[in-house]
Amino acid sequence: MTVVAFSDVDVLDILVVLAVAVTAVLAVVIPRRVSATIAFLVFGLLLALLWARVAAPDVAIAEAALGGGVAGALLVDALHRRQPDSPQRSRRRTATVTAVGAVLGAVTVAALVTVLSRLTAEPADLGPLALEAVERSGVSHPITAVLLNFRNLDTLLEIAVVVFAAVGAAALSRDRIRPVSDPGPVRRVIAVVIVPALVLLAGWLLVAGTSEPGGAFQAGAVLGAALIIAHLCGVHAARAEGRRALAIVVTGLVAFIMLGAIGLAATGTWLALDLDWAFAAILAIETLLTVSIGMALAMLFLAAGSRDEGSVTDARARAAAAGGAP
Amino acid sequence: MVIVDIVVIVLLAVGVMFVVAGTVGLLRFPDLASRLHAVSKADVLGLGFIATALAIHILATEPGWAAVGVVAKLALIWILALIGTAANAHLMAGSRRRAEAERGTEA
Amino acid sequence: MTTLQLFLYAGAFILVLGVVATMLVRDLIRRLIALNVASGGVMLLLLALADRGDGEPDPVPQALVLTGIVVMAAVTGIAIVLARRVERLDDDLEEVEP
Amino acid sequence: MSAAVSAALVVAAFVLFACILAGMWRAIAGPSVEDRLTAFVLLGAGGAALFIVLAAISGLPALRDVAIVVIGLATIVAVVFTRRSVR
Repeated sequence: MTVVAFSDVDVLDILVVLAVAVTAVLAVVIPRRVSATIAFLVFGLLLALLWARVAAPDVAIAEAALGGGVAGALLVDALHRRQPDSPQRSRRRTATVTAVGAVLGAVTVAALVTVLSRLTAEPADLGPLALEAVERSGVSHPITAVLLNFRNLDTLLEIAVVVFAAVGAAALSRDRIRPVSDPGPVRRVIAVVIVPALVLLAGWLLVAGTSEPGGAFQAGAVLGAALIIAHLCGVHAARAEGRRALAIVVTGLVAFIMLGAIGLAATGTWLALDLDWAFAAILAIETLLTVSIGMALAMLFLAAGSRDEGSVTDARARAAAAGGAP
Repeated sequence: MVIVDIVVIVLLAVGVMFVVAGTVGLLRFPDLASRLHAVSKADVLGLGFIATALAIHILATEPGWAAVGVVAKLALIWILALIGTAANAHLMAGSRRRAEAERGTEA
Repeated sequence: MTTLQLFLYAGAFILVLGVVATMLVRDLIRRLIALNVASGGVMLLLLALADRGDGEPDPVPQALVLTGIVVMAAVTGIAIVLARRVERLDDDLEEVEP
Repeated sequence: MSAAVSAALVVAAFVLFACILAGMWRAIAGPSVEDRLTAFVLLGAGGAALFIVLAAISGLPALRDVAIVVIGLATIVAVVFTRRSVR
């Protein structure tokens, strides 16, 4: 076995990869939920950094917007729940299971590394093909062209997943996070300054997506986070629940299916876009998707939000309220 | 040209120094309030210096409307950082104070 | 070792780490975090493969990863709702038969 | 870009990255949940600084958008975590 030599690797790349791997281990190994969640949030931020290093700024924006936004909010909100005691099992059995898992994992990593080391450094054929076809897609940013023209069936199904997740979560959960009635000065400032800035940012990402990194997913993620912040800062107009929100969420999916039907009528192929109106169609469907994704993510958060009767914090809060404390 | 470079490097160094100071405060200060005090001020000031350095740098190297757009983005980042970090510090400190008050009534 | 290999091996490690932890960890929220870590590993593999060669990165895997991130957020949301119901069910059971 | 400035940018990126990693210590050591979350939330400022420096180094202007997203969403963790203390 030869000595590993990093002759032509950027030092920053090595450091970022190491940091990502260490935070991944921490997020998985630490037994307390709070610490594991924080380690995972830092893992997300470092992943965004890593995506910047592998020339994927689109993914970096999406990671920052979802990992630090909606997904982070979901996990941080779950921190308020009482962590159930881990079932009492014999220490010996736990150690055995962990050891077997570690060995099997090591074998799998070795096998994967063996396969991956045979890969050539030559790019796959599909990439140049897609890059070449971008000028016939209606937009100039390759990733948007792939998402909303070449492979828009994937995107359609993805929207379906998001819509079903939002509807399913709303159906499964009986209670919702209630809007804040008296937000207080700090939250009012956030509602007045940060929320409009985030909505503006979502709009900018949406429009920028046709020619540079950005697009409906990033814009939708930012919009979803903005809706959550607005809801928790006393903006009643932005409630992502009830029939109105559901209608907005479903609109994106229905519009996408209709676009497919229009493509079938106009060009003879399901979901195909004609170059004459491709730009307008992509921008229109992206706008609807942004609103739909944002609303769906906010709905997910409101449904997943815990108002657990059994939680320690709530019990303490109720006791304090009963005692007349502020 | 050389003067611009020196200005950029000095601003960058000052900014990084403030961020380092904020991080040291986060690690070394004894309680939540003083840690919040250290980080919410020093880190944002450092970010401001770094953003100023990069703005001067881009205006000097690639003058034009694109550079003005970049400067506007950098300014937006700093304004968002000013408001967001201050709001965060308030929310966290308030949350801790209320938790302590409740613990006091329970005891 | 090249940058590509560094990223690929790290991606394989993070993927397997996440999958093994998803199977071994008992706490539902932590299991969800492990699943998210595994998805991070997959994304690193795909994006490292997309950035092979000297030219522009391959947009197809990048678009795949973008789709994956959004789907993963939706999965996380619905899994948290389910975890909450399961935990409440466990609590109720404990109350009935202590 | 002159050599001195680009070298300074690279050094700045390394130091900022070191600060982010050092801040993780507070996230792990705690002691209270607020301490841990504060460490993460305030990494937002350091992370945004790192992203704008990287944008200047690597010539990927989209990294400035990442910085705006990071700093714009930095409040959400605190807002969500403290939502119970508002009545």
